[in-house]
Amino acid sequence: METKTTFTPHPELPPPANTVGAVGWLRANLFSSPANSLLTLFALYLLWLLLPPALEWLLFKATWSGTTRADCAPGGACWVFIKMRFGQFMYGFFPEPERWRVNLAWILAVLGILPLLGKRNPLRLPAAVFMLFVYPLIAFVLFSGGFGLAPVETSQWGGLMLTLVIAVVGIAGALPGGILLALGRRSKMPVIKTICVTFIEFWRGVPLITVLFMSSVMLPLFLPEGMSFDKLLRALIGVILFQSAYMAEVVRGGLQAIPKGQYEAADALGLSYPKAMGLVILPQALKLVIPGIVNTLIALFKDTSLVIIIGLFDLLNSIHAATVDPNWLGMSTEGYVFAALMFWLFCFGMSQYSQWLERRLHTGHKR
Amino acid sequence: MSTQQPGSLPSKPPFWNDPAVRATVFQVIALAAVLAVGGYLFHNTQVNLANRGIASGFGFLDQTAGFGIVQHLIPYTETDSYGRVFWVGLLNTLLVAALGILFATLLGFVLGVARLSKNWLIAKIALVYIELFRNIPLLLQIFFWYFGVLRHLPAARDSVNVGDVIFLNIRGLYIPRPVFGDAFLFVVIAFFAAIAGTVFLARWAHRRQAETGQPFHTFWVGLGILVGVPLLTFFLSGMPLSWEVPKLTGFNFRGGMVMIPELASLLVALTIYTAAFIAEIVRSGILAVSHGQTEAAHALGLQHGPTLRLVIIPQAMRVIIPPLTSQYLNVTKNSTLAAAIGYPDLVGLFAGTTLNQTGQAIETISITMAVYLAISLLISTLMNWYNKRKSLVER
Amino acid sequence: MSETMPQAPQKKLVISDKVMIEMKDVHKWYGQFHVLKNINLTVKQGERIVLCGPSGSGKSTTIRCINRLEEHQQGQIIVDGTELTSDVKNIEMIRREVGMVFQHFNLFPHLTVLENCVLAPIWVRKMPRKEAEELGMHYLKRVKIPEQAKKYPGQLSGGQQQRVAIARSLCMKPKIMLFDEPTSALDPEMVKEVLDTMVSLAEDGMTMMCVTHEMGFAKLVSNRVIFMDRGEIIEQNNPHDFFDHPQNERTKLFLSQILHH
Amino acid sequence: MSETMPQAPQKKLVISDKVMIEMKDVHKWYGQFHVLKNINLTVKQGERIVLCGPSGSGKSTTIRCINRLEEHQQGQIIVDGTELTSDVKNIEMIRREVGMVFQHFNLFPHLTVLENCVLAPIWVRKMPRKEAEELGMHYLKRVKIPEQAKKYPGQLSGGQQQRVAIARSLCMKPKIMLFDEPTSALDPEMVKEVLDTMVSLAEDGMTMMCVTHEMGFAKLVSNRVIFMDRGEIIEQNNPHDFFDHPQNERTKLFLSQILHH
Amino acid sequence: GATLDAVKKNGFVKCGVSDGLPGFSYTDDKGNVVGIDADFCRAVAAAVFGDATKVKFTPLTAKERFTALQSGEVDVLSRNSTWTSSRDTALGLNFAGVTYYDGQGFLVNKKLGVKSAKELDGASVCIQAGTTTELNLADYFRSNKMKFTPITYDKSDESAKALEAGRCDFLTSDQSQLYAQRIKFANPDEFVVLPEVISKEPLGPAVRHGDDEWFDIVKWTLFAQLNAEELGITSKNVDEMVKSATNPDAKRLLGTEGERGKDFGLANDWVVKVVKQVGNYGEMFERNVGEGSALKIKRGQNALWNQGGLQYAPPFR
Ligand SMILES: Nc1ncnc2c1ncn2[C@@H]1O[C@H](COP(=O)(O)OP(=O)(O)OP(=O)(O)O)[C@@H](O)[C@H]1O
Ligand SMILES: Nc1ncnc2c1ncn2[C@@H]1O[C@H](COP(=O)(O)OP(=O)(O)OP(=O)(O)O)[C@@H](O)[C@H]1O
Ligand SMILES: [Mg+2]
Ligand SMILES: [Mg+2]
Repeated sequence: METKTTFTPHPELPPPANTVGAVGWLRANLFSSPANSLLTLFALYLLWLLLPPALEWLLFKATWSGTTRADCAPGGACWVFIKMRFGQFMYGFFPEPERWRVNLAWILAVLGILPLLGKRNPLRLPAAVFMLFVYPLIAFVLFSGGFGLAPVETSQWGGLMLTLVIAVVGIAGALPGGILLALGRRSKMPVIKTICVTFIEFWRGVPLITVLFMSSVMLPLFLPEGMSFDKLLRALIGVILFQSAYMAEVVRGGLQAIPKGQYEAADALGLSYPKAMGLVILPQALKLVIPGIVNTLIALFKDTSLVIIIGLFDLLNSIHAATVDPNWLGMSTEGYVFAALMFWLFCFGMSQYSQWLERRLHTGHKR
Repeated sequence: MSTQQPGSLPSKPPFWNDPAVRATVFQVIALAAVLAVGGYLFHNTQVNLANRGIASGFGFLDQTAGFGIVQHLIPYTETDSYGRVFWVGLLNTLLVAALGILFATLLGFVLGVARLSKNWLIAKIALVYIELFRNIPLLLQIFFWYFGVLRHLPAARDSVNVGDVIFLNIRGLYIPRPVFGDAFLFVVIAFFAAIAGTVFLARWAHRRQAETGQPFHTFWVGLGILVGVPLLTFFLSGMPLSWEVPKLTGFNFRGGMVMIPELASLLVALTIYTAAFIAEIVRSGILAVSHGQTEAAHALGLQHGPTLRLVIIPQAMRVIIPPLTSQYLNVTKNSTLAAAIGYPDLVGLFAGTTLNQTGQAIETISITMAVYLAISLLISTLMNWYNKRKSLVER
Repeated sequence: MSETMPQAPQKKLVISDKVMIEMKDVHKWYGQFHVLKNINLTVKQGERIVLCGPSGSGKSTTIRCINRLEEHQQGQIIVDGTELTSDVKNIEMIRREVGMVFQHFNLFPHLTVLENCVLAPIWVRKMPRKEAEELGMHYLKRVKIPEQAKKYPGQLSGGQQQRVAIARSLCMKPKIMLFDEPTSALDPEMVKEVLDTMVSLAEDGMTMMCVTHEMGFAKLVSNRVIFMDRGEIIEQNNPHDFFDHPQNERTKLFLSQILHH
Repeated sequence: MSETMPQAPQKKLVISDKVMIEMKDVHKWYGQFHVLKNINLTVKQGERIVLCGPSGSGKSTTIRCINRLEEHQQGQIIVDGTELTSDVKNIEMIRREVGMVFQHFNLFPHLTVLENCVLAPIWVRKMPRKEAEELGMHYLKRVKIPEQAKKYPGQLSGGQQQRVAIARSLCMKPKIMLFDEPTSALDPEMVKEVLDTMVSLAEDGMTMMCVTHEMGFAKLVSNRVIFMDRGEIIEQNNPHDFFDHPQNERTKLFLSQILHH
Repeated sequence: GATLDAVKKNGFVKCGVSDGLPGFSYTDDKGNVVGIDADFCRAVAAAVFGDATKVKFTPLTAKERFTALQSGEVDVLSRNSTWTSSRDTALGLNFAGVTYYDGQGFLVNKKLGVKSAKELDGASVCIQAGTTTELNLADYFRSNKMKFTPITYDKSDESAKALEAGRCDFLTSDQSQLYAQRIKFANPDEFVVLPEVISKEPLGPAVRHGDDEWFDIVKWTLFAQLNAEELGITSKNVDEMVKSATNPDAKRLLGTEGERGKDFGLANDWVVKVVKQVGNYGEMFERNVGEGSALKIKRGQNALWNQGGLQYAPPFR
């Protein structure tokens, strides 16, 4: 006897009330066990200890308007200090009437970079050419003068502008060096390889401070008499040498990720070594390591603060110097909080970008 | 190889097209270029030094330094030599690096685990901590702690006083210093004996477990021995230990031990900053162990503790250790920021003050760089060795 | 290697009356999603149950509830007389009695094959190492790979790894074995060696619950096939009737897909 | 898509007397391992050779030696009258004449299909871009995927990718084409479209050397089948005699495995 | 010599100054470098180019200063540096004179109730790293059998702030600096400079070895300013003096008689340019550190020799 039953699924029931909704969420995420509940309470207590006074100082009791120290109420931050010194923190001693040049340079940079972020944008190529070859010249002229613009000494550069200049020039200079070093390190020629490995390991093994010391104190002794560079240029040389070693390791990671078949296919097509590298391997490898490059940039951006050691007035040093101004005594906390905020915005922004890129490359890159 | 009688070898190409020849030539040129640049710089340096009448050489290391140092782990007075200054600086650097590594590791592991906590609040707090502190330059953090926080501590006379033995003020944290009597030697001996005993006990417990399966609470018993035996000896030998309590005499606290604010802020900043990075390393290390491992261990009846200890941590550690080491290297290198707040580390004392007093830029900076390089190379050699050993196990 | 693979079913089933697993009105939700609906199931000692059903129907969830890798929210699950509650002692006790083999083996890659096997006996059963190793070797022989004892899992083929996983579970001398698609991650050549091992286990009278789509295996060794869909048990029957005279439309559809495949 | 696949062999072989590839007493070692032993082989213009043999027998190594992706240590390899030495000029010259298609396609993922095709003509043959693109489109039509020219390799199926790889090689107008298991990484459905392309190439009189286990292909287009084992050429013959009357024991064994498979 | 050629080729004097010491060299909030050390560099520029603005300042930390000069990064170092024998010899420098006679002193908080440096046993001291000050202090305390704890900073600003915050009990530095730092305090009156002067600190500009012509120019720029003060020539009356001076010393100095400028390879009226644009020594002093400035330092030892001070310039002839 064959009885045929048809299948009618049970209705979906809602879960027991205490496992979903706000209560369920609380139970699962905050109070899942006695130990967890204790931890939650402890964390809440900590927050209660920290947050209200911090917010009070930062926002509620802070003074926002005024022009002198006398305008500031006690018990809160005195943001007037930042407001009054803002120009110096951004541009250092860059002459005030010329500051539009700095702004223009940054605007151009943003305009130039935007098309590079999109995927397969028709403007990508021209934008890249512009950023690589034209922009540096324009920016250099805007910053230092010439072609009818009043000259501005590099010793007058400072603040955030100097920080950005060091970071951007540092990374731009380190990239070609890093690529060469990475290729050298993977070379089959023992001498080349040894030279590159020694170079890389040397710079990676010493602290940046000593490198800056060296470039500021020793470099002049290495050069023939009478030849001397600007202090900023010397710092940049130090930074570039140092970063190119780190960059080399990043690029090497990319080169290693390219499958052997790509090298072989390029060989089989008769491409010579430089062509195979330039047309086939590097474009792929560099694309893979963009997140790594951004991370290096973040590290460099933070490290620019070390130029304080050799007396350049970057963002941090400008603020540090302003905190000893007799007219604004006792503003160091405000100053450092502001500096922290600026650095944090840049670094966090870049790290989010690099993480986003990493995710995109992961999903978008089929192999 | 068997007696395969060789046919002819492939013909030799003309030498200018022979890649081997080309490679050799290229390498010779590269080497020559490197040597030439090096030689050129060396020559310039020689000429410059001669022209400017700067004395060179390492003779200055024997000269009297003549300046004081606020913190020295080995005895030092102004009449000691620059050579001694070097050692004082190196030890100060190693001190701050070692303490920084210790604290950053502890805090970093806690944060890394907290980041993965099932407790939403804890996980989010850890996340905010990590994203906040790793995106702010270390130097800024050092300044913040030194100039922004520790500068607001009370003056020496108004110290925060804990039971008249511990004092905190702008000059530092003063704690009592143990003064050991002669009989304290027995306590030390007893302590080492206790260590030996514990090791022995652990071996025995291990063997016993292997034989009978009975686990033994080695940890608690061992701890008991380690603490109890020296303590007992201490009382029996008539408590040969006294404390030198810091006391405010004249301008400063005298006696006791002090942690100067320069060290404290450097340490706090290094710890907080590095811990953020270590937390991320720990997190990714733990995440790298697949959830299946935990499930399998649970399914075998292993409880939470043994699962962590026997299954998860050994696997996570392999992922964690290499990047952790490079963080340790970073701590060592970052400790050079001490120079910015006047903590007397190697860079401050040697590449700073000594350089300035003697003018021996090349010598002092080279020595300093060589020291850091040596530390780095030492650690990375150890690391490679460790990795090799571990990867053997893999496959 | 396949001498043990019986050419014809030799179901020397010795099913006692002792109830090993009992699920009563079990419900489970993942968030809002009702994944197990009113599951009722009794497994006696010596039974070998095959669970089948379309993907996502809740088979894995069902057997994972039995050793509490997943928590159920309603109803009772009683294993070997002990009810599964959130009491850690109970969970521990039950997990000792229940072995589980996963689709992806989940061997511990940092331990050798033998170490994998002796880990739980030593730390959970507090067995002397010597004895545990003998036991481990015994079960490795049982799954026919004693010569691999000193190797690491990464050095073995998939089939060998899965057999190690079985041996590892057996070392705890479980009363019940759960298998969650033990062969689906394996290359075809290796499926057979694992199935052979399971068949030989079945012959020894082990109580087994197995999620699998290997219908040959189901016919050969199981005494009951359970079909699940959308979190419900739709049909259960002995394999003969189940495959030849399915009662439910849903089952028929499923079988037609599986068998033509 | 398969109109060009001739149902019956149409071997319009036009084999001239010109020797395109000559290998004389070639030996090669990987470290201590003697991978090619005394290989002697002459390929005339217009020949299509199929190389077969068990895994690890040195087939890939042999054809990789011909365009110097591997270096041989003893003996001579003469391609189109030029001896392969370590002379970089010679290597460059020979690589221009010899196209190679790999098992895993090895297309450049960062370039479009057309860019893949024109890369070498532009940079190696110094062809104007315009002309190169025309050539590229010509060969893409030849392999029947002109409409994919603007896509990236990652967007194509395996069979299409392999055909792009063939077109890319053809764009250098090679006198000889080498294929290293061109179909073994493909899903079965895609094998045919690649084989079709190769058949049509063969009909145009291209000199070809192909490592493959596709016996159908061997029978259909090759004029000689070479069997290798353990680094030696064991037997070579026309496909008819090779498959139907193998002379050597090892060949017989190999064929029995292959054909029953 | 090479340095002079390079200076002429560049078109400006590269001058190393302090990174922030009011009265000596200090970057004000508009970015101008002001102070007596900076003015001296302007005087050198006026001497060489006839234009006091042809100077490029490089702020240097104490650590960097000598290497900066040695390496040619600056042509003249005018950065409150003490003239010592070892600096003159082993460091390869030539001090060109003394712009400021100074001595090391102590600055303490009044609250400590200390009246004399002899009472400072056991105190902690804030001090700038790598200075002669650091060495003098050690010598002084050792010879008086006293102990101290040094807290060293790279920048004088930082050591001053540390004193203000109470990190140390006293600050030691050249007295001029003590005054300069004190005015930067929130409550300058809470701090006093102790009477002891424990060292001679002749501060002056330095050039590197190897170019005697350049050395001469720098040296005599200072002497010219001193001679001008001695002769009563000021920036205000210098034009008149050129026309009307009768004193032969003054005429020689101003180049209206003789060809003294040629000896230096400079224009004959170079001193006129210096005095006109920068002033004589006395003006320079008053403007930057003297009673007319915020520092309010008395001339004291820095008065001319014929007024009871130490400033004495060789004759211009
Ligand atoms: N942790 C989880 N959170 C939310 N949903 C889950 C979770 N695990 C499983 N599910 C869902 O529960 C349903 C049943 O899953 P289960 O793994 O039991 O199915 P299955 O019958 O074993 O299927 P398969 O044959 O694919 O393994 C699926 O729809 C699945 O998506
Ligand atoms: N780079 C290498 N170094 C050392 N041994 C190698 C290398 N490449 C190949 N071999 C070895 O040389 C032998 C021949 O390899 P080859 O790839 O030519 O074989 P094949 O006949 O193409 O085999 P398959 O059908 O598996 O591709 C194999 O034993 C292989 O392990
Ligand atoms: Mg499942
Ligand atoms: Mg092959």
